[in-house]
Amino acid sequence: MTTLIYLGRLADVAGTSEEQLDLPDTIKTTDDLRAWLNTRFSSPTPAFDQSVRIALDSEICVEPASLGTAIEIAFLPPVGGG
Amino acid sequence: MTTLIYLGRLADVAGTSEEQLDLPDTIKTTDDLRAWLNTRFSSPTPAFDQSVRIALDSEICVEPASLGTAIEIAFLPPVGGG
Amino acid sequence: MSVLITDAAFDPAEQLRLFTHASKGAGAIVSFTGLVRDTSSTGAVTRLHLQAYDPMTQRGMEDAIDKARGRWPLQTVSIIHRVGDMAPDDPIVFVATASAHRRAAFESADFLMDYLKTEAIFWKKEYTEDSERWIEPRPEDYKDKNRWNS
Amino acid sequence: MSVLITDAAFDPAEQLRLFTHASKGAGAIVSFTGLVRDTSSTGAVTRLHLQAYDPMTQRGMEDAIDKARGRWPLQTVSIIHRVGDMAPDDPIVFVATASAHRRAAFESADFLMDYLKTEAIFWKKEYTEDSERWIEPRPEDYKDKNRWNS
Repeated sequence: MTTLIYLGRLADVAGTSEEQLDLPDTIKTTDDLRAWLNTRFSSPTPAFDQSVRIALDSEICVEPASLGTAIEIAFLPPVGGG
Repeated sequence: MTTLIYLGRLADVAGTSEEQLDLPDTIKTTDDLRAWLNTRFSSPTPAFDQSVRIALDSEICVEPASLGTAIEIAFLPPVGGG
Repeated sequence: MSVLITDAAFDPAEQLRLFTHASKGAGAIVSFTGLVRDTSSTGAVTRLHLQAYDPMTQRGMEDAIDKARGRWPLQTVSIIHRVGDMAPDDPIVFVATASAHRRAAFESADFLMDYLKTEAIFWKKEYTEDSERWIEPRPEDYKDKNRWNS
Repeated sequence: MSVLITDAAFDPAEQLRLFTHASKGAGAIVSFTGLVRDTSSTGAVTRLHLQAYDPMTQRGMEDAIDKARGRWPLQTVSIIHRVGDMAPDDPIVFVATASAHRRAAFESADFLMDYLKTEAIFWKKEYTEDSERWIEPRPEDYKDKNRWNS
């Protein structure tokens, strides 16, 4: 089981801020995952584009990366506080 | 009668922070006044040098200036607060 | 050094009091307070929602403080950042820096705010009477941030 | 806009509370607090004496605020400056600026502090256990001030 976390505006795209699921065996890299999610949550422009960073178990990964044994995968659109 | 105000370290030089006196008739300009005070309050290096600005009735004057009818003449060594 | 991410309202004046007390002997203290704006391009703001993603958000802010301490001689640094729902004029962020040197206190507070605006891991959603939108950093924010790269 | 020269102690946190209250809608508030240092080149400081020359001191500070307002869009500005005798860690100066823009608030507070350090009409005498000396601005203070000439 993998937990996917949809942060910021991506929660609106996914319809939830978090989901737990078994990823298909064919999804092995961050590129696979982006393509799969862009199909699942289709929108006029792909939501999981390169402006969205991916964190594997709370570490931003340098892409393309293997998903390895990550149990929590988070999708971070452009950030900014203050 | 003219009031002379000695600010900052000049009060130590003059031995007072303020005095009232009739200036000699020969003292007509800021240059005259500086020379006269350097003689009155003699010290190894002249205390009323060009680092000291002169305010006539609370306005810094552009020197050399006539003392005119000023009733309060203040001597301001280099300033700085904060 | 302290970093606090909180969903409770805080009072910048009280925070400055605590910070000043903790910075005895510093000489120079700078504080920045960011407040929720009451208007946006689409009308009067009714609510601002801030989301963090811990532990990454906390860790990122701690790293930024480490960077600031590497560049400037700082005695004390504090950052408080709200998350959750806020109303116009509520404090969102408070940054305070203390140093023996006035320029170090000013520049490090400025640096930390540029970090917070462009790299800190938060997402903001602004609500007006009849709209809601996610806000991302403005081009000026990235430009401000890049001043520190040299 | 307010300028206060006072021989009474003041509390920077309380001043920030009042200032924030008076700056509703501003978005960004910067404060600077300067405190009496506890050590000097000649030993432990026991006392700092500050002298002003009114009305020139007050007028000079008001002019500096006018200049700041000419350069940056400021909603509110406040300067409080102590005169008389102070002990180490006592607040000497408090500057606060409020703006819709973070950079305006930072830069104007920085600008006003550079003015206060080099042009504001004050004289400072520092006392240690066995010495006293008048302090004048350092070369760095004039250099900081000249940043704003361009």
